[in-house]
This record gives sequence, structure tokens and C-alpha cells, in this order.
Amino acid sequence: MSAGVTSRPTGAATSVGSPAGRSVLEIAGLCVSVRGEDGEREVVSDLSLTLKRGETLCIAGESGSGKSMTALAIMQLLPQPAARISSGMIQLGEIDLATLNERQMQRIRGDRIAMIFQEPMTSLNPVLSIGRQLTESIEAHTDLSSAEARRRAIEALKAVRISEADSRLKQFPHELSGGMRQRVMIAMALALKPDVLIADEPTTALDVTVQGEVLELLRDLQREHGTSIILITHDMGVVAEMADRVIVMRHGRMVEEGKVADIFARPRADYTRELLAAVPRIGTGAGRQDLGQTIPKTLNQVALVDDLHVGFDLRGGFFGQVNRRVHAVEGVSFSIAPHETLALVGESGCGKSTTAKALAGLVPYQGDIVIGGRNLSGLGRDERKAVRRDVQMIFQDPYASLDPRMRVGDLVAEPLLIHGIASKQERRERVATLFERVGLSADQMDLYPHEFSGGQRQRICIARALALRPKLIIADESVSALDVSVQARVLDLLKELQREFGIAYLFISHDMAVVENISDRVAVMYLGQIVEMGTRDQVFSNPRHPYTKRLIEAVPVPDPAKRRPRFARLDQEIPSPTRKIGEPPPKLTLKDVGNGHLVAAS
Amino acid sequence: MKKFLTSTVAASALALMLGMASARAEDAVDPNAKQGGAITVTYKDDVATLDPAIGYDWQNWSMIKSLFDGLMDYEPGTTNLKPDLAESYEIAPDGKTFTFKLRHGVKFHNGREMTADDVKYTIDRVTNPKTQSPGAGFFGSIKGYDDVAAGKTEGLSGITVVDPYTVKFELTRPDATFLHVMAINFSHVVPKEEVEKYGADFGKHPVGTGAFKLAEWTLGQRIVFERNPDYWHKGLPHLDKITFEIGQEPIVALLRLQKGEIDIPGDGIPPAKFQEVMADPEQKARVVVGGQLHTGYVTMNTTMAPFDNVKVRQAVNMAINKDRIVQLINNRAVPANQPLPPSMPGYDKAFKGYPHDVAKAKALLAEAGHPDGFETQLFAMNTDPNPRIAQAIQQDLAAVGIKASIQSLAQANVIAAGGDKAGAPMIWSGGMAWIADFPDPSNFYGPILGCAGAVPGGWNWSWYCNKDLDAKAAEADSVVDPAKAGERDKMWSAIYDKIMADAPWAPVFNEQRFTMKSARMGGADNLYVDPVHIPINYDNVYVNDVQ
Amino acid sequence: MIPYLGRRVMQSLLILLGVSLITFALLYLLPADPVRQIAGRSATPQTVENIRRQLGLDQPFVVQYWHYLMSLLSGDLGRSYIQRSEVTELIVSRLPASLLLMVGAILCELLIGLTMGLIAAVKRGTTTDQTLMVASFVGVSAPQFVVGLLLLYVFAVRLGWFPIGGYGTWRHLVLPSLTMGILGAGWYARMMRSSMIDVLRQDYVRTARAKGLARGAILFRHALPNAILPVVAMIGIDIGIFMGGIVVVESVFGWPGIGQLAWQAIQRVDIPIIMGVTLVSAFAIVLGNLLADIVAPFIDPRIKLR
Amino acid sequence: MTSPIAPDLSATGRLPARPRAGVWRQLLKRRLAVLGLVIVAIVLAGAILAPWLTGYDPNEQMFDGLTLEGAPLPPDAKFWLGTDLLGRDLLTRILYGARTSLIIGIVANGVALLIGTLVGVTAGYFRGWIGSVLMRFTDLMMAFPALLLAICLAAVFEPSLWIVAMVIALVNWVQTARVIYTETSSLSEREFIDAERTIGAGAPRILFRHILPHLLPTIIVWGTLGISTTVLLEATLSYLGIGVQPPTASWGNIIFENQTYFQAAPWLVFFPGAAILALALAFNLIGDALRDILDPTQRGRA
Repeated sequence: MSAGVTSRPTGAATSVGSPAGRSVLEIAGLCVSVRGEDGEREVVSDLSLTLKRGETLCIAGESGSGKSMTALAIMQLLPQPAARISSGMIQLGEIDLATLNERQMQRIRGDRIAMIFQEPMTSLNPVLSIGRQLTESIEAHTDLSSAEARRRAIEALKAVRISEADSRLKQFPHELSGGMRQRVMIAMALALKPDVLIADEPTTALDVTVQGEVLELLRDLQREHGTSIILITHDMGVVAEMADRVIVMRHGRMVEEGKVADIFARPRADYTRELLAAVPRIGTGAGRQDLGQTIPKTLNQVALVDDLHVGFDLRGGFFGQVNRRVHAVEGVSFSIAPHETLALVGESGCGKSTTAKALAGLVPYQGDIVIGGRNLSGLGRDERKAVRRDVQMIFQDPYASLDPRMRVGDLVAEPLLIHGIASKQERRERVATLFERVGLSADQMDLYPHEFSGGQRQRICIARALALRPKLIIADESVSALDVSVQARVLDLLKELQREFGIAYLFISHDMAVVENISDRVAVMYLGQIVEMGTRDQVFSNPRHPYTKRLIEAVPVPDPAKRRPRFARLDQEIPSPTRKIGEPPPKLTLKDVGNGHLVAAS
Repeated sequence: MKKFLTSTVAASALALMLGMASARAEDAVDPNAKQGGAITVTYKDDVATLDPAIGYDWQNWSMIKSLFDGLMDYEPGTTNLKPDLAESYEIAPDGKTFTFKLRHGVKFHNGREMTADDVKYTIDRVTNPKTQSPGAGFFGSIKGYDDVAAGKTEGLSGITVVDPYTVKFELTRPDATFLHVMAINFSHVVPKEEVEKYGADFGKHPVGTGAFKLAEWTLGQRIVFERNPDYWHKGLPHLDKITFEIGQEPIVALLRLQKGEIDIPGDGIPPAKFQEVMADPEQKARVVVGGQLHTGYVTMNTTMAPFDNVKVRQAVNMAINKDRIVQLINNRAVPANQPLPPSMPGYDKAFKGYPHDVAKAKALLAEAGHPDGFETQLFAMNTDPNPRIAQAIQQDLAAVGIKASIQSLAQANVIAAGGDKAGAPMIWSGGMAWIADFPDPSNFYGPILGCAGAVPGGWNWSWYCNKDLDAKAAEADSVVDPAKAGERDKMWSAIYDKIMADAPWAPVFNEQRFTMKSARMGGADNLYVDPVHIPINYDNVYVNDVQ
Repeated sequence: MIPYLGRRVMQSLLILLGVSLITFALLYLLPADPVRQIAGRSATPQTVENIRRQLGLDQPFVVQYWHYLMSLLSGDLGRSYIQRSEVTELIVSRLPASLLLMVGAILCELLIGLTMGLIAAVKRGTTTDQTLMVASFVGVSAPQFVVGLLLLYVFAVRLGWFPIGGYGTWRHLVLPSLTMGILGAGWYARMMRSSMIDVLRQDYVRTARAKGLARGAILFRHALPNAILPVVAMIGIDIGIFMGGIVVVESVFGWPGIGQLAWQAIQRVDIPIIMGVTLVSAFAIVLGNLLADIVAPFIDPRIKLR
Repeated sequence: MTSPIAPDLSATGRLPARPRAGVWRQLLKRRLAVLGLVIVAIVLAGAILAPWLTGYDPNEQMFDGLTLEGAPLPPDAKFWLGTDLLGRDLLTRILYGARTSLIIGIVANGVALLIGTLVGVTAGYFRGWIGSVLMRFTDLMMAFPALLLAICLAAVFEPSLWIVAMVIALVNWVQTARVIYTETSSLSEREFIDAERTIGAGAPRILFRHILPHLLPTIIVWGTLGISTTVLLEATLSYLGIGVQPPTASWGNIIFENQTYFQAAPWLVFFPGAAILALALAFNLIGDALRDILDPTQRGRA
């Protein structure tokens, strides 16, 4: 056993007083099947597990592994009428949940087993106040008066460290930030002190800094209440951080089970090994050659962005005049050299995607964007179109960015067609070459996007971006939606292509580990401005700006032996980039702290 | 002044009467009549106004007659003129001066006594262009009319108030219809002070001298009349109250009548119910049938080819199967062969008209140069049964080779098309058809067959203008002497016979009136088919179920 | 909220201005002459011209419209050509009947439609669901005049449960309301069903179930308020459909509302009344939409009016 | 690669088939849609084959078609659905009336669809002042009570089959425009449209190659549903006496001509009324099924 595990007082958390190790929930031979157009299909097969009191059991796996179905099966919340438990037993104490009817199950849910979901925004009812949603579950399971229920609700909110709990009760979900909402969800789940808490990807939709806070909260609460937790996640970092024991699932079957330290240190199944290998880790970004310490400010830069501003006007007032402005990007400057990968990192709403869109010509901007030595703002329509050939973009969602009604071959050929390159026959040949280059076969050209998997679709997007032989490819969260194993291979492909064609990348991501893996230089964005910029090593090994530090710290380390120290909570919420007209945000100045490592003076 | 013609009231149905009005009017009260009670009458369409100078609709025509009185009136249920607010009148021998002696002690509903000044005010008001009265044209023979109509002056020079109970009218030409004009609604006497008080809203607050006064008017729903206790004609009216319910479909009205909820369906028996009613002896007994001063006809635009050829027009006359059309409307009409309806003085019983003869019609068309017929348009108003009748006519025309397409439009659009010289080749007059304003043959000529109406915006939709006939009409109308009434009627018969020879119209049928009443209604049958009071003569009917 | 209202009122006024302009232009183009209606058949051409001049109908279109607009701004809808009364008075006297009918119809369609939709959504996929949905389609597909005549025949003539038309008591109101409401009920049922099914799929409903709430609480407390929003937005649009339906239904049932007024006015080119009724209807539609928008934030606190 | 890790497997077979593929097949699987199709087929066949299906002329007023008192005849062996008030065979008129209803349904609705799509796409894709102007105009048209507007329009023009169709089109495009507008707006914010822009695609290409194909299901659905609205509106206009001119038969004007007889001769109202209802219902059923099949935003709601 590694020191990391023993350092956590797992067993000592049983303040309820029941003997440690006794099982709370036992699943035996659980099979869940879903009826589809082509008959019934098993999504969970023969799953057995035991959850002990006070323990955190992580179910890990990639999409389609059946982990969420397992959770829903326990709660008897499987989507009706398509999915059903085809066999197996779910034993909560003396009761087999699988045999209960809806009314009996209602008494169990919320009271003895509680559940929190991935997306706190959609999981809370938008039209009911926080207080109403909290008290109703208390009232549903107890005989408490409404005043007492309210007191319990306030207690629960205080327990999840929500300040001014009293007045929060009147608020509605949309008035809270994502992290707040998830805490409300947790408060709701734990208000009745359930035996089991099922958390289905509780932090996936949250920003990484918020994720840290929420995970820590869960851990604290478990210590206090001794609740047993089933934590479902795809993120091996989270697993390492949270789990006592781990179950790895794949295609509805359990691949491996064991103590967290054992799984990470000595994975038995091949799949687990591959999975762990694919996980990007901070500090392993070796293998990239450093481009040198100075940033060459020369004309042969692929792209030069100077004092870029992008804003959106909001209308209001009596005559519908513009009275507020979203300052999405506020004075961003950077340059990208050939062969270079510049990563733009930051949390949601920081303006990194808007920067990308401005560069790709999708939003109007102020400032200068120079591509291959030509300033876009001074160009006519046709010239701009020509310059655009040099900049291509890969989007986050490979399904959404391909027209679902066109054959993928045509999609990849389309850029050539638009720019009048090559004859029909040549185009087809070129497309076939591109397909092979990105690891697809040419005979797949006549299929439609939905006939491919996520990773394949992203390869198609890459092929499409490559078609015009661009100098710069903007990858906007291009691997975030992919499973880790697929992610790893797409990243490899990108690196390969860079080596081969000398393309520069503007790589936009919120995932520090991925960024560390691929980038040459890193720019950290916060509220529309760059707060720190430097080479990968400068930023990762010597982060200077507090926000950068926080971002790096917040990333869960996929190694139970390296669990992080307590994570500092941010006291206030992130300010809004929406401001009244005439009140632009204060401008940060970047200072060179050595070798081109720029840091905003704070 | 020459010798005044004087005469006593004659019983003759057709003669013009002059007269010293007398106690005879009081005598006319039905001895069986019971006093009191209330009845309910329904109408589909809204009552627009109760201002006698303006109201010109089917529904408000007789309502106004019960609220107001004119100098002249007709004996209930007949077309016989009698003095009303006038006690007597004198006509100068040249037929150009009419002097009326007014009845004493006639009071408006507001309590003031009616005098000769009111009569003058009334006629001045009707003819004043500002009043926008649709009836102003009836007074065209009074001296000074043209100046008033042109807006040059406010008051007709031809009306003189001799004393509070005597009023004298001077005309520009002898006018045999003038006494009728004095009996139509437009000349019904209104009190100046009330008109000025309400201004344009006088039509919603009518004050007259009539048998009833307005008690309540809920717009779009209900109008209630109550008995005028001070009515000068002692013993009238019999009813205490009449409630008019507005906005009721005829079919609904009839169903309500069958359930005993109402007394008179103002719009008559709907075609759909007609046979059911007539098949039931009990119900049939409550139906009163009478003639109506109505003719339904098809106009042919005589200025427009091919209808500028008289043979074509005659062919159309022969093509139309009038019996079939009468059948379509459940035999509630009689086929017509001339413009005048049978109950109108001057109707030529000897005239046979054009027979229904398809072969002859085709032959005429061939003679006119249209052996294969031609294409044309037939306009009709878009309310039932007019589109149906138009279709029947269309089929008849098709049988002789005339392909007429139907333009079934809102009333206003058809009228507009008719008033446009190049607007409508043929119009079926139904729904807008000529119901006489007063029972005199001249009423069917002037605006609809004379040159005066053949102007843009006029109502002579056949654009038939025969100067000779205009002169003959003027001649006939100058025969004021009632003794020569028969002669005058013959003159008119000749005019209409000539018109039929020119065939600007194809007369189709004369509608019969079928009024249905509730079982409790009493009074002579002719009160229910009164030629001027439609649907019934409110002043004289009574109910049987009161003490 | 206040600036929002101000802006919306401005927009609404512009819309009403546009409606008045288009209607006025259409009526100007009408190939029927209102003056001939007024002047009557004995009128001489001179009388006709006199009246035309008095009504200002001899003026060019722009001038006529300008005059109309100016008097409109002072709240004057003019006088009816045929009835000679103030159009305002005519409309006001008939408006209560139409409003009553509209309220009755809205009640009918909400009551029938929402209930049907709710049941269908809860029982989706079952025979009940299918039956209800076919019924809703029949409602949507049935012409109002046919429905009206049918109801009249069955319930008034044959069964005698309700009066055969007229106005006054609640019994008079039932059949016309039902006739007007059946169309809307069909739409609402469909809308409610799809909205409800959508809502029942939402994560927060799953959360509510996960909390162990009873079925009723989930349905009525969690799902219904969310599902009702599109329906509320629909009520605003609905008023437009009502305004059209009123012409037919009022004529079938002899209901003394503005629909009958409009229909008679159209028959006789009584331009001031047609203008008045159109403007009042447009106003009702605009107001309905505005109200629906104002109500929305009370149902869904996420919606902010600005 | 021999990695045991979830390979980039093609998910063929698991995902729903290409949306447009087999619309017919899917349509035929739905009982209600089949019912709708059958009704439409019957009406269509009746309209086309009318001259062969009946021995009568629709406009022929037969002497033996009325009683001597002028009453219409109830259904019997000679006149299957009875005769109307002019002594014409009702069945024949209903069959020919189907032509009117279908022509108006298709023409008026087609034109309305065209206008609505043009306005909606233009406003939704280009936004800016042109979008504002178009949508404000659409709002304006929404504020008109449709029937009143149609009545006014019908009064302005001399009614004929085509004019009635145009009037209905002018009134009915508004809803389509709104729906297409919303859909175009959200489509043009979809990532794949952004992706098209980044490869340099111009507005015509994006509109015709990428946006219109996506609007097609909506257009088809609204087109189908719109037919029922159109058929109903035509019937209502005819019912008010301002529709298609007599003697051309239309279901609405058959009822208009005969409505007062609904007690004495209920067949005169019942049969054409049922025909209107059935046709509108049929198109609604088909449209609804198509919406389920084609409209991705609505998918799965059924």
C-alpha cells in the first residue's frame, strides 16, 4: 500500500459507529438491457460489486462502458420503457431493490440512496427556488414541519459551505455559478444522510478549479457523515484523487477491480494498462523539442495577433439601444511561428474560443491579425478568401462541425472545390490520400458523418483542415470531447502532421495536462486577457501568475501516490466580462520576467 | 291661386286621394283588438339607425314608421294613401302647389307639440347635403332643391310655413307622386331641438310623433319600443312593448318561433324551413301570404356589346326559365314578365312578355350575329339565395350558347360594378332588388330605367336611356288630378311595355311575402303583409293573450 | 422591466401603425364605392360628389390616411358611414360579448387541451395517447363553421340542452365557446403533450425522481410549470386566430360581438368600422403577445425582460 | 494497431439510419400516417377520376334533382349523396370540389411556403438590417387577424380560383417564415456552418448546399401541415361567400350554399363537412408523422 492511501483516514470516517468494512450495497450478476431498433442489447453484463460503509468506490470507464447505466439501475431510474434490468440483484441492506415497485422505491430514493448528476445546471429545476427543491425532498421523507425542513435545508447548505445559506434559499439555479449549483445538488443529496451517494461524473461539466473544490467537498462530507460513495468518472485523475477501490468497466463488463493503489501501480488487465497509458499527465510533456529561449519577432511568423479586441453589444433600455458590452477578448497579442504549437488555456468564458474565431474570420474584431505577413483588415474580399486558406480550424465537436447531410468525401473535397483547386478527378485522389494520411481508408469516403465514431470524425475534420495545406491550424478544444484513449491517438496524429508538414497550431484547451503534452508555448487567458505567456517549461515549471498556479494545481494527478494537498478555495466568483458601455475593464500589462516569459502585473 | 281641388276620402284602392282627414282614421281601429302585451321580433342584421332621414334598410324601415309620422300615410295593410299628420290637403290645379293643414295637438315624444315649422325643418334637413340622406332625391321636385343640393343655400324656397298648422309646398313641375313622397320615411317629421341635441347620433336617440317611442337600445343586441301613451291616434297602438332582438339567424329565429319564444321572425321563413312549415297545418295556419312591390330582374348593359343589340337582350329574356327559378326558391314568387309587380298600379295584365323559348332565343342570337353564343359575366350579390339563382340563370343562358361566368360579390362591389359603364354586362338584382319606396308606377322608372340613373354611380345598371320615354314619364307624372289616375296608369303601362320591347331587363320573378307569426298574434291578415310596413304593421297588430 | 416595457410599447405602436396603413391601403383599393352606399339609389351625381367631398374621400390617399391617423391619435376612430354612429361606441358596445366569448373559448381550450395533453404525455405510447392525439387532430382539422353547425344541431336542436343561439346567459355561451375552443384545444393538447414529454426527459425530473418524490409532485410541481411556458406563449398568438374565428362563430351563433360588426361592415364597405375592428384586433393580438411575454418571467425565473 | 483499447470502431448499424433514407418506409410503418395517406389517395383519385366516377356534370341542375317544391333530394340509388339546392348531384360536386380544394391546398400553400422560406432564410442568415426589416414585417403580418386580412384581400380582387389561392398564400406565409427564420438562425450558429466559413465557403454555397438541405424536412413538414390550414381557410372563405366563384364546386361553398338546410337536408352539410375534415385530418396526420421522421428537433417526441 502506498503512503498516499494510508494517509487518508478511510476507515476512521465511520462516525456512525458501524463496523468498518460491512457492506452497504451489494450488486450481484446485474444485467441491464436496452431495446433498440434492432432488438435488445445488453449494456451492462453480469456486474457484481460490493460497497462497504464509508468507502468510495470509483467506477471508471470510457463512453459506452455502461457505468452510468449501472448507477441508474441501482436507483431504478433507467430510461423507460427502453431499458430494463434483465437479471441480477441489487441488495441494499436487506432489500433487493430490483424487486421493488415504484412506490416502494420512492421511499428509498433520496432517503437511503441519493444521487448527483453530471450537469448541475440541467439537474436543478430552473423554475423552482433552491429552497423549494431542498425542502421538498426533506418533506417527502420525514414528518418535519416546513419550518423545521427549512432549518434542515439551511444546515445542509452550510454543510456544503455555501455562505449566507438563509438568503440563498430564495435564489433560483440560474443565479448561481456552476460550482455553487453542484454544491446545492450535493446538499440536496446529503440532507437526509443517505447510506449511499451515487455521483455520476459530478465534476465533468465544471471548470478545473471548481472541480478541485467540489471533489474536496465530497471527501470532507464523506469523512463527516460516513456515507458510502459510488463515484462514476472517466477521468483517471479524479479516480486517483478520490477512490478507495476502483472498478474498471468496458463495454458493459467489469474489466478489473481492486484497490486504487493496486490498479494504478499494478494494472492487471491490458485495457486498464492502455487506459492509464493514454492519460495525459503534467510533467511528462517531454519528447517535444524546445524551440529556444527567445521568441523570434520576425516577419516569417505564421500569424501575428496584435491588440485583438472582440466585443458583443447587448441591447436594452427604452429604445433598445446598446447599453452593455461583453468584453470577450480585450487586447490579446501573440504570434505563432512555423512548426510551433501555441496553446491558449483558460477556463470557460475566458475568451480563448473567441480569439480563435476572430483568427478564423468568424467574428468581427478590432486590432490586427497578420497571417503570413498580410494584415487581414486591409484586404478585399477575394484576397481575404485567399489568405483564409492559410488558416484552418478544427472544432470541439467533430459531429457538430461536419454537415451531417453530406458524404465525408465531399466534405473533405469541399475546400478544394471552393478554392478552385484541382479537377474533379484530382480532387478525389487528393481526398483519398488525405484519408489515408489521417488513418482512414479511402473507401470510407462515400459514408456519412454519423457512420463514424467520434475519433474517426475528428480525423475527417483534420483531413478537411489539411486539404488546403494551411500554415496554421486552430484546434479549438479539438480533443476534449474524446475518450482518453482516442484523445491520445488524435494528439499523436496532430504531432505527426506537424512534423511532416511544418504546420503551426493554435491549440485551445482547458485541459492543462493535454496542453503540457502538445504545446511549445503557452498563453494563459483570464477574463479576455492574457495573464501569462511563455514556453511550456516556463509556464509549467515556473508559473508566476497566481491564476496559472491555481490552474495547474487544480488538475487531479492520475496517481494515487501523488494526491494533492488541500486545494484552496476561491472566495469570490469569477467576475463577469459584461460591462456597461464606457466602462471597459482595466488593461493588464505584461512584464517580461526573463527569456520572454511574460506575466501580468497583478 | 286658382280653385283648389278638394275631395273627400275615397275608398278606391288605386285612386289618389285628397282629403279632409276625418274620424275615419279612428274608426279604422280593429274593434276586436286587445290592449296591452308585448311581442318579440327578431332580425339577423344590425339596425343601423332610426333616423328617418337616413334609415333605408329592410329592418329599420317599418321601425321608423312606428316611431315617426309623416304628413301622409297609407291605410293599414293597403297601398291607399291617407292623410296622417296632415288633417287635410289641397292641390292646386296645375299640380305644382300642395298645401297641408296639420292636425292639432300632435306631440313629439319629448312633449312638445308638432307644428308646421317642424315639417319645413324636416324636409330642409333631408335635402341638406350635410345630412347625407339617401332619400334626398325624392324631394327633387320642390322649388329650390337644386340650390340646396348644390350647397348654395340651406332651406328649400318652395316650402312656406303659412301658419303653425299650415304648410305649403311649391313644386317646379307637376308631381303626381308628391303625396307618396310625403308618406315615405324621409319626410317623417323630426323635432329640431332633439336633432340638434344629438347631432349625428340622432339615429340612436330618435324622437318622433309615432305610436311607439324608443325605450332601450343595446347596440347589436336589442331594441325595445314602448307604447306612446300620448299618441294622437286614439286607441293605437295596441301593444305596450315591442322587443327587437338583433343578430339572430333566420333559421334560429324560426326555431325559436316554433318553441314560442318569439312572435315574428323579421327575416321571414328561411327557405330551409319553408316546406316543413307549410307541411304542418298548424304552422301553415300562422303563415300569411301577400304580394310585395318587388321585382327581381337581370339587367343587361345596353351600352356594352353584345347587349347593345336588342335581339340579344330579347334572346336572354327568352332563355331564362323563370318557372324553374321560382321552384328553386320554393315557389315563393311568381314569374314576372314586366318591370312592375302585379300589385302595382299600372301593371299591364294583358302583357304576355317573352315566353321561355330556347329555340327562338337561339334564332335571335343567330340573327344578332352570335350563332354560337358568346361569353359574358353575370354579377350577383353573395348572399343566399342569390348565387344559386345566378347559377340557375347561368345554366339557362348556357342552353342557348351564352357562357356567363358568375361574379358573386359583396353587395357594395356589385353596386359599384353596376354604376360603372364598363363594369358589369349582366347583373342579377336579387338582394339589392327593387322594392318600391312607395306604391306608384313611377317609382320603378326614374333611377333604374330612366336617363337620370344612367350615369356613373347611378342605379340604372342597364344604362338604358330613352329620351322619348323620359318625356312620356314626365308627362305621366304631371297628371296630378286623381280623377285621371286610371289614365295615368295607362300611360305608365305603355311606358313599361315599350321598355320591354327594348328589353334592357329580363324580369324574373316577383317575390311573395310569407310572414309567420306566433299563435297569439291577432289582427287582420293584411296587417302581416302590409305593403309598406315590413314585416308587419306594428301600430295595428295586437296579441290575444291579454285581458 | 420599465425600459423593456417602454420598448415593447413602442414596437407595438409601430406594428399598429403598419397594420393601419396596410388596411387603409387595401380599403382604398377596394373596387366598391362607400359613397354610393350612403347616397342611396335616388341620389343625383351631385349629391354623391357632395358626400364624397364631405367625407374627404375625394382627397389623395396620403391625405386621407394622414387625416385618419391624426384623428386616431386623438382616440377617434371616426363615424360609421352607414350607421352614422361613433365607431368607438359601436365597438365598445360589442366588445364585451366578444371578450366573453374569447374568455369562454380560452377556458375551453385550456381545460380540454391541457388535460388531454397531460394525460397523453403521461401515457405516451399507449392507446389512450393515440386516441387523444387523433382526437386533437380532428379538433385541429375541423372547420369552425362545421363544428358550430354540428354542435348547434346536436345540442341545441336535437337535445335542447342549450339555446339555439343568442346572447345573455352562460347557457348561451357554452356552444360558441366550445366551437371556438375545439380548434385551440387540439393545438394545446399537442403542444402540451410534446412540451411535457420533453420536460419529463429533463435531468431535473430525473433529479426529482432520485429525491424520491411522488409521481404527482413530480408531474405538477416540477414538470408542469416548465411545460406550460410554450403554451403561455401560444395564448398570445392564439388571440389572432380567435379574432378570425370570431367572424365565423359569431355569425353561426348570432353572437353580438365585433365579428358580426366587421362582417356586416365589410359587406357594405363601411370603412371606418373595418378599420376600427382591424385595429382593435391587432391591438388585442399585440397586447396578448406582450402579456404572454410579461407573464413568462413569473413562470420561468430565468427569463429576464430587458 | 493491436491495442485492446476501444478502437475507433465504426458504429455503423448502431446509429439511426440516414435521416432521409426510407422516409416512405418509416411513414408506412405508422398506422395513422397510413390512414392519412389513404385518405389523401382517395381524395386525389376522386379529384382526378371524377369524370369517370360519376355520370353527372357537376354544374348540371337536373330537373329531377329537386322536388316539385324545390327541395333537394336525400341520398338514394340515383343520387348517392343526394342533390343540392339547385338539383345537382352532391357526390359529383364533392368530387369536383376536391379538385378545387387540392389545387388551392397545393398552389396556395406552395406559394406561401416559397415566400415564407425566402423571407425566413434571408432574415435568418443575413440578419442585419435586412433581417430586421423582414422580421418586423413578419411581426406586422402576425398582428393581422388572418381571416380578416383574407376577407379584405378577397374583397379587393375579383375572386377566382387563382386569386383565392394567392390571397391565402399572402396570409399564410407568416408562420412558415417564422419557423424557417428560427431554424435558419440556429443552423447558422451551428458549428458546421462555422466550419464552412473557415474553409472559405461563400453565402450562396452555405445557403444552398448546407442550410437548405437541413431546412428541407421542416419545409416538407410545414408544407404538409400547411395544406390542411389552406384547405380550411379556403373552405371558410367560401363559407363566407367570398371564395371560389360559383358554379365551380368547392367544399366550402357547397356548405355555404346549403348551410341553412342543415336541418332539413343535413347531408348537404354533413358530406362536404366530413370531406373537409377528412382531408385536413389526413394532411395533419401525414405532416405529424413526417415531423417525427424528419424534424430532428422534434425527433422522439412522439
